[in-house]
Amino acid sequence: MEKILGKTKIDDWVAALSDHPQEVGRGCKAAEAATTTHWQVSAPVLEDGIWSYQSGSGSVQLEHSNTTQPPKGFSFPQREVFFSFEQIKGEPPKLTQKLPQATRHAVFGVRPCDGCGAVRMDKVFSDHVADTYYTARRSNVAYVGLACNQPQGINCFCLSVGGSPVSSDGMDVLMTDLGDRYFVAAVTDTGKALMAAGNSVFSEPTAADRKQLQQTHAEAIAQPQRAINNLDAAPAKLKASFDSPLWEELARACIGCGVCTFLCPTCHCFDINDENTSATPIKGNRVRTWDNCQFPDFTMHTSGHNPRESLGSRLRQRVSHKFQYFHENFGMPQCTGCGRCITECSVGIDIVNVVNKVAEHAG
Amino acid sequence: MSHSQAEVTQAEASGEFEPRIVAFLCKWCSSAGSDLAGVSRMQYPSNATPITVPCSGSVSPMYILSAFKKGADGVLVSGCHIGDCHYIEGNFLARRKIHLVKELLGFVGIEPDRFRMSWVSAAEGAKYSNVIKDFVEDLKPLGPQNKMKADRS
Amino acid sequence: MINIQDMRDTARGLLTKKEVRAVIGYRRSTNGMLAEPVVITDPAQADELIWDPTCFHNLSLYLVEDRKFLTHVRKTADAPIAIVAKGCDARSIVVLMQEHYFERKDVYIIGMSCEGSGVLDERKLAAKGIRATDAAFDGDDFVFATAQGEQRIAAREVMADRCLECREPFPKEHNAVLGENKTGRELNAPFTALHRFEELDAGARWKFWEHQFERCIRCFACRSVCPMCYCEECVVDSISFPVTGQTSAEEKANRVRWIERSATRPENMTYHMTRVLHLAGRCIDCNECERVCPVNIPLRLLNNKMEREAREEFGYEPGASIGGPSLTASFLDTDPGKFIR
Amino acid sequence: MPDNIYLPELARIAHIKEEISGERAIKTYRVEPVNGGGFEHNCGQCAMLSIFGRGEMMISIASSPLITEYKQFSVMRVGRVSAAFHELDVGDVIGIRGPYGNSFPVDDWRGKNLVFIGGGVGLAPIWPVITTAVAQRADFKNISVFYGARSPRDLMYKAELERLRGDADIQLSVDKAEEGWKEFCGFVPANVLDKKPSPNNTIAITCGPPIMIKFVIQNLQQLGFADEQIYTTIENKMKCGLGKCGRCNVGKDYVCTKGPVYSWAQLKQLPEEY
Amino acid sequence: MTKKRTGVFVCHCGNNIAATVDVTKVKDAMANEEGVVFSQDYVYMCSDPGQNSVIDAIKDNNLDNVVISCCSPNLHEKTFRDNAKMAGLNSFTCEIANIREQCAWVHKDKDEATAKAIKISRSAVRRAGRDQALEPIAVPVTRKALVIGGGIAGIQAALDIANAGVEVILVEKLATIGGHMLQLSETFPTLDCSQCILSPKMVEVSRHPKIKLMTYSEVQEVSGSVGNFKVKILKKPTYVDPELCKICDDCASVCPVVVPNEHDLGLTARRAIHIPFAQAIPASYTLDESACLGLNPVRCGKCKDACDVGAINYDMQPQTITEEVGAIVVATGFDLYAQEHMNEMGGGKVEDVLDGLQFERLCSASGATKGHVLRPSDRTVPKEVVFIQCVGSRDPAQHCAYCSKICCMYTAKHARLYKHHVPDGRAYVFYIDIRSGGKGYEEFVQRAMEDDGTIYLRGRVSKLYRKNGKVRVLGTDTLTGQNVEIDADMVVLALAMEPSKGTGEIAKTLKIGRDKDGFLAESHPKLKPVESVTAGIFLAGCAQAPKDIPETVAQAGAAASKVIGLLSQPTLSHAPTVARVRNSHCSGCEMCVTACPYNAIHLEHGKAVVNEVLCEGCGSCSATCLRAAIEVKNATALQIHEMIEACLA
Ligand SMILES: Cc1cc2nc3c(=O)[nH]c(=O)nc-3n(C[C@H](O)[C@H](O)[C@H](O)COP(=O)(O)OP(=O)(O)OC[C@H]3O[C@@H](n4cnc5c(N)ncnc54)[C@H](O)[C@@H]3O)c2cc1C
Ligand SMILES: Cc1cc2nc3c(=O)[nH]c(=O)nc-3n(C[C@H](O)[C@H](O)[C@H](O)COP(=O)(O)OP(=O)(O)OC[C@H]3O[C@@H](n4cnc5c(N)ncnc54)[C@H](O)[C@@H]3O)c2cc1C
Ligand code: SF4
Ligand code: SF4
Ligand code: SF4
Ligand code: SF4
Ligand code: SF4
Ligand code: SF4
Repeated sequence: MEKILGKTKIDDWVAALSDHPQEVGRGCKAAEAATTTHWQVSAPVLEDGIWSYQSGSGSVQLEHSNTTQPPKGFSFPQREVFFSFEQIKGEPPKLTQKLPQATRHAVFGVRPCDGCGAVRMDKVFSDHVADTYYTARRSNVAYVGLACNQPQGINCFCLSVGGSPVSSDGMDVLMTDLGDRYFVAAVTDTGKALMAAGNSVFSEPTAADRKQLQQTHAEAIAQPQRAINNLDAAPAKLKASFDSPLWEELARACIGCGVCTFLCPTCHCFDINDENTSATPIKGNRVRTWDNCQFPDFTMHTSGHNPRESLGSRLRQRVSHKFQYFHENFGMPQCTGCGRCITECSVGIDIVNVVNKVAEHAG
Repeated sequence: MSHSQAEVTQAEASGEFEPRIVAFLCKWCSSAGSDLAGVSRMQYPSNATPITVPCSGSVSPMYILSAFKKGADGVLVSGCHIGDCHYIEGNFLARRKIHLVKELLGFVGIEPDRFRMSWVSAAEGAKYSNVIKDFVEDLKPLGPQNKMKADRS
Repeated sequence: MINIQDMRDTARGLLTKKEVRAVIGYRRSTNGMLAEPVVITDPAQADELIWDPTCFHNLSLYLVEDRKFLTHVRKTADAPIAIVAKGCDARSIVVLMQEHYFERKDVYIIGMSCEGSGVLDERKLAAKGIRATDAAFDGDDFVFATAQGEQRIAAREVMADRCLECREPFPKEHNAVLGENKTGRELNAPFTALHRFEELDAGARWKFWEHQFERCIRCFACRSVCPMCYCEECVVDSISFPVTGQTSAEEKANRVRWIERSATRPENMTYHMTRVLHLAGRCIDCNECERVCPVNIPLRLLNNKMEREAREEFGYEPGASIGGPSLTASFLDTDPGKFIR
Repeated sequence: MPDNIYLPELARIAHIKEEISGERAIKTYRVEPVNGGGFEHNCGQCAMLSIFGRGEMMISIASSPLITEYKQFSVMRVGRVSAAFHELDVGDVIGIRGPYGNSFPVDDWRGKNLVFIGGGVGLAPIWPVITTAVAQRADFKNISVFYGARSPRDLMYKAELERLRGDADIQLSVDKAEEGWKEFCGFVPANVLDKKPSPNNTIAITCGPPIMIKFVIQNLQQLGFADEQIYTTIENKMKCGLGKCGRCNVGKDYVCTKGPVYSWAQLKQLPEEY
Repeated sequence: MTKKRTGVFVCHCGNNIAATVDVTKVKDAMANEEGVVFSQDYVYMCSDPGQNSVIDAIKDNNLDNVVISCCSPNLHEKTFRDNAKMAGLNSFTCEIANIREQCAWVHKDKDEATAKAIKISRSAVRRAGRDQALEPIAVPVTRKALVIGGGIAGIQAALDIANAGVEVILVEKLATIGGHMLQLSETFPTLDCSQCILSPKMVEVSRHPKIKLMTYSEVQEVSGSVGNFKVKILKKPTYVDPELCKICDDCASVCPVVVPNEHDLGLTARRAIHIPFAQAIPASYTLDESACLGLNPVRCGKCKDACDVGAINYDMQPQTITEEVGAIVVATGFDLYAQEHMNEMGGGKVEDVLDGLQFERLCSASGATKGHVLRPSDRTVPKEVVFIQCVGSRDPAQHCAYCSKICCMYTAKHARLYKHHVPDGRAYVFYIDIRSGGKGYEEFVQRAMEDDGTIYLRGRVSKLYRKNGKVRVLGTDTLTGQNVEIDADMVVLALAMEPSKGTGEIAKTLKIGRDKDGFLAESHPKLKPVESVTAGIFLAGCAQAPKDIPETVAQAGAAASKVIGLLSQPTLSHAPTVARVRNSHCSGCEMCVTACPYNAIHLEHGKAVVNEVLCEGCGSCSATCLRAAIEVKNATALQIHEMIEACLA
């Protein structure tokens, strides 16, 4: 399904989505309960000096540079309660599952790198066994993407990692800015349903529209970006460089803050902890929270032994995970080239530079 | 569970908001002062649960923050009068530290009346009972403290 | 005006003569125009060093890292380590020495005077819509290279707030110093933002902080970047903790959990309140914490609040003397006590 | 796999035995499902054990898959959850989810000699293999067990080992001699070198502290064992056990799904991140 | 969450607790707490059967720690800790939940009090669950005592201690010992001569081989703790060598300076160089530097010239002497509340209005008038004398809230002494009521009324002023309801007693508390009346509260026996609840070192190290350390954390 949406009409579409309960979802059980819920529309808003996804304003303006935080939190929130427990003295514990409340989110303005991020997250959370909580949320999230006519910042490099500024990977709908209007293309069935809900606000694309679309995409792809020199060789080069002293050198300035990973659209590491609310009877929740391979205790054994003790080994983990391990497991790099980890790193650790340097060094 | 019943009735019976106060009392003056209030049978509201610590100087700001985080509606730190500290100068150190805590709490917008420090000597049973009475009175209009209280649902 | 070459020469000289074992300084990053911290050990690398308005990092953090590393490998240093330090950075080195983190002889401070200006606030520049590829000092101006050519902007328009309020843009504690001493120049009154904020009533203040505390994602970048947050184990969180051969099962099992890992408002708030209380009298307003916060939490307001209390109520200036007692480990008979009933 | 991969089942502590006391105490627990649930496992697999309010930890299942009524775990008291475990009483209810990880290819080893080399609490992960092999004694040729600890007091499963003596060759050792100790004195790898098990048609299975494993492998190689004949397990910090939480990886492998059992031939291929 | 085995014992305290706290409910609630395996209530936990039940329950239930919910730990913590010990537990694993003073006695609503008692008990359970077994720390003892104040209290304490063979340093700030008793003429209830009974004791002090007497001296600094105090004593220069002084008075007779004599409360005068009174101990003159024209032959130098034996030395310097002692008795006595405070009584400005001590001096054979009662203004025999009681006492609104206890008695004494001196005179006593508890006291007062014909008027004096050479006293007789107006020749005010000047400073120096009236605070009003709040420091005499001589002497003896008992032990046990450093966390920042009031911490190899003998366990270090690297045992952050939780659950 491909349509044209006048820029002024975007709010009408949003209103239609918010008003019309839709039966969609990817066959998840929660979807049944969700039949009467409306779409909650989120879109980037500039507040406190940063772009972040926010919902409920009713008005969507897609003039953002990419958000500081990727949209991964919609399906993988920073905090997820698995279940609550209660144990009265002398009795067995009682567990109560806390499955996510099915709110359906239509996330507008998702950039192609983050769409690709969703693809990678889906892989992780469905590989081996499906993650109960991720699946439940993911089936209720739809991404309405926006192609990048221009790179979002000086650190974009999606082209280098097999993506494209106009990629529809991971999107349900992809919109392209054609000046006064958007070219809107459904990518999935959910996308079609989303567009169907807005039915009357769209118009049919003309041949000229299509031509402009093609031209816009072509121009977008032609925009210069930062470059990873040889992506295909990266896994092997990284593998060969595992013991390289270069890692420590490259990580010398790293402060181990983990901003790079918390903001990464594909970082998925987490911790599980019991948060107690009462000591007698013992009550609390088992909670999943984001964790971070750049934190020093991430892999520390109880004995104090730490397989990744140094900053270098942790930088190596992050970069190798993105460019080698993930590739070995899923046949694609995990990094989607959004450039956040470069832009937000307070000390200038630059993944593009790191991969290139390591590759260069490996010869 | 019988043990929580009593706590429930307290709030329910009056129907009024009953603030929950954690009172850190130094062992030598304020705890002794509250003992004296007891010996003198001075009546005061039961909202404050005392925790006896060696000295007001041993009250780490963490204790205060933690009490609020665990849902205290008010926190009291009480020690010996300046110059009377059993440990010579523990309360001087406390005064400085607690000043900072108090300022900070107010700064972020927590009602200043939720946190209190007092000097109550071993001889000031009446003062202790008044401190608690006043504190409870001041807290009542504020209602429950939810700003810092951990919500772990 | 500081001549970059002087700094490079100083560094080179120190390394050549083996007076220091390394120099911590700035070099150009691969991320646009920004500077990045670098540790050089080879005199030949001295030419990589730069000095420009993007040298905002407080490098004393790397003195801490260095000291941690040495402890970890159980080595003692054979020579001091040199560090490029602005006025604020030098104050943080003083605090570290005051807390015996290392001794004066362990560091060689190459002081850099901020002279008439200070460093850039990237966010202010971005707000002006300027995308620069290079930045340089020039008197009271910053000069940026952009795609549209050279852009000259009065430094005070894009300077970091803390620099605008800095009373000591000259590193008092130093071994060598570059640039003129222009101590005492204040472009703005100190605590400008703080004063403005304090005019709000408690309700408005709470609304503001409630929003901010809700936004924190607890990446702890603010803590990681702070040279004063050098604790082996942070009391409010166990993201890092010192498990050693002697750490008993008891100790591991009984670690107090003041906060949970969940980035919810009360947990975040407890973290931030603790952080700022722990930095009272120690924070020297390098504002690195606020700079690195990916979601722009205004941490400087909190820090400044404590700083002003320390200054006005206790007559205490953080980073003023290596020998003096720490703020919260000392007291005066005249400390305020009116708030006590 | 259950619907909710993170939701433990309830299990009751049926029996507790104190193996070793002191600072690094070890206790062995027999755990029975509470509601008739439970799961089957293979030798070498692990399970996530919960104490609600304290957290979860990954522990090897130390009982043979042939035993279906209960599962056995030996837990060393080292930290938050394990310390809480040591305070449990019989009848207390815990949480359990699993089984996780791969397993020893015991079926491939039928008709072969088995040499087990364990140190300290490292006997637990290989104990199911030992007991299974002994239970199916006829399927295997020589079975020998090298086991050592710091002192006689630090040896676990002492009585059980004695009972195996007829079926298996039991070689015990302690690091430091003590009065009355009649067996080998010295480190486990040295004991192996001393007794010289033959590599012919033999599989060596080792588990213990990393440093011990390192020397055991060196010594086995010296005795002529090929990389494919040596098996071990590795332990990395785990939170989910399901290949998602992202911390137990060794290179591309998440130990919780691809491990913990590796032949030395496989392990050599992986970067040293354990 | 601990799986230690805790036992809880909830006391009814007869009805003291049970009347307001539902004890059974508390017991049941505690039984539900994690870790509690035994919970019981009993009518009197501190009774023999109560204590036995604790011991038995510990043994029978294999308890690891116990919580007694009862009265203040000040009362029975020791009792129950001893019980725990008897049952084989470590005494430090026993905690007291104070549900009486801090709960039952201060609340009326049973539900509320019960809920609070539960919280208090629960938090004690949490604390106990994490208590470490601790053994007291043995500290060697310095067998020497310090007595501060040389009044009858100090003299008696010093003699008692010294007679037990323990060395004593007696420090007196004035030039002679003796205190106020030296100023009294005859003493109630027997009317024997004060100096006659005091002087022999003073001489004994000066001759006692075990007593080192330091007059004209003050304690400046005290550090250390029980068993091992270090004191710095400042000895002010008297400019006269007591060894050489012959008390010939040659110096004083040439001294040109005349100042009021404080010993006679200004009723007489003395010279700048003087002896406070003839039988002063030490028997030596003292040069009052503040009155002297200048310690310089150029300015005066007359006395030095006059002294044949060369006892006068203008170059004498103040000396600071450091002594180590194991125990201290504080006997710094009282002062009279100043007349200036009493505006309604003329504020000290009306002539012939005297305070009690001045009257003592008037009656004293060694006093201003050589024992003749003459009024100061015109040296005539007063025929009408009004004695006013409770001046400044029992007046919480304006003056002292407390009763000075002895004024009734000494006023009766004064009236009688007056009548003995001036049999035809008339003595009136204004009183609020008569407090004459004490052996033979009531009879003494009766005699004043009946035998000596003193006119007792019940009522207050509202005003007095000078009129026609007399003092007009306006008052009311509340028994008749009539206003009374007396034109008296002399008025004697029974002024309140207050702690002697400098008591505040000495309390600070010694780190001991004071009560609301400024008297030194005893550790417990009933059970530890001579102990101060600081271990090893004891109280005697009027420094603790107004009292008469027999009581003072008794208390001095009691303090002495405490000191002797303390110092007879080879070692003292120091509370083991001291700070402990977690090396892994300590960064060596020295903040704790600066904060510790006892200088108990130093750094070794970059880590803090606590001197356990000096550490008092105040926790200042732990609250100051940013890294939780130092904690006080059994008052750890984890314990407080869990207690907070318990209070809010
Ligand atoms: C495959 C495998 C098999 C194993 N088999 C055995 C075995 O058979 N027997 C055996 O004894 N051991 C075994 N282990 C080791 C065992 O898993 C660890 O000893 C155990 O996890 C220690 O848990 P703990 O809670 O006691 O330790 P801790 O280190 O105290 O804590 C463990 C976890 O609790 C959380 N935690 C603790 N404190 C905090 C805090 N303050 N804040 C937030 N989170 C906190 C952390 O997330 C931490 O990861 C095995 C390990 C693996 C990987
Ligand atoms: C008018 C009057 C009449 C009385 N009549 C009687 C009577 O008849 N019978 C009776 O039993 N009682 C009588 N008393 C009470 C009696 O005087 C007291 O009980 C007694 O004097 C108390 O002795 P003391 O040692 O405690 O104090 P004081 O006599 O006050 O002695 C304290 C001593 O300590 C010294 N001192 C103070 N501070 C310091 C310091 N910082 N360092 C060193 N030294 C210091 C003082 O100089 C003084 O020598 C009378 C009291 C008054 C006021
Ligand atoms: S690379 Fe940068 S953002 Fe990532 S942990 Fe290191 S310093 Fe932080
Ligand atoms: S304030 Fe900012 S830098 Fe600090 S933890 Fe929160 S999000 Fe991270
Ligand atoms: S916040 Fe406090 S405890 Fe945490 S690292 Fe900083 S100074 Fe240390
Ligand atoms: S708290 Fe922030 S401003 Fe203060 S010293 Fe640390 S990083 Fe710098
Ligand atoms: S304050 Fe804490 S970190 Fe600093 S020296 Fe003392 S114990 Fe160590
Ligand atoms: S508890 Fe700490 S501060 Fe207090 S006396 Fe002991 S060492 Fe000193």
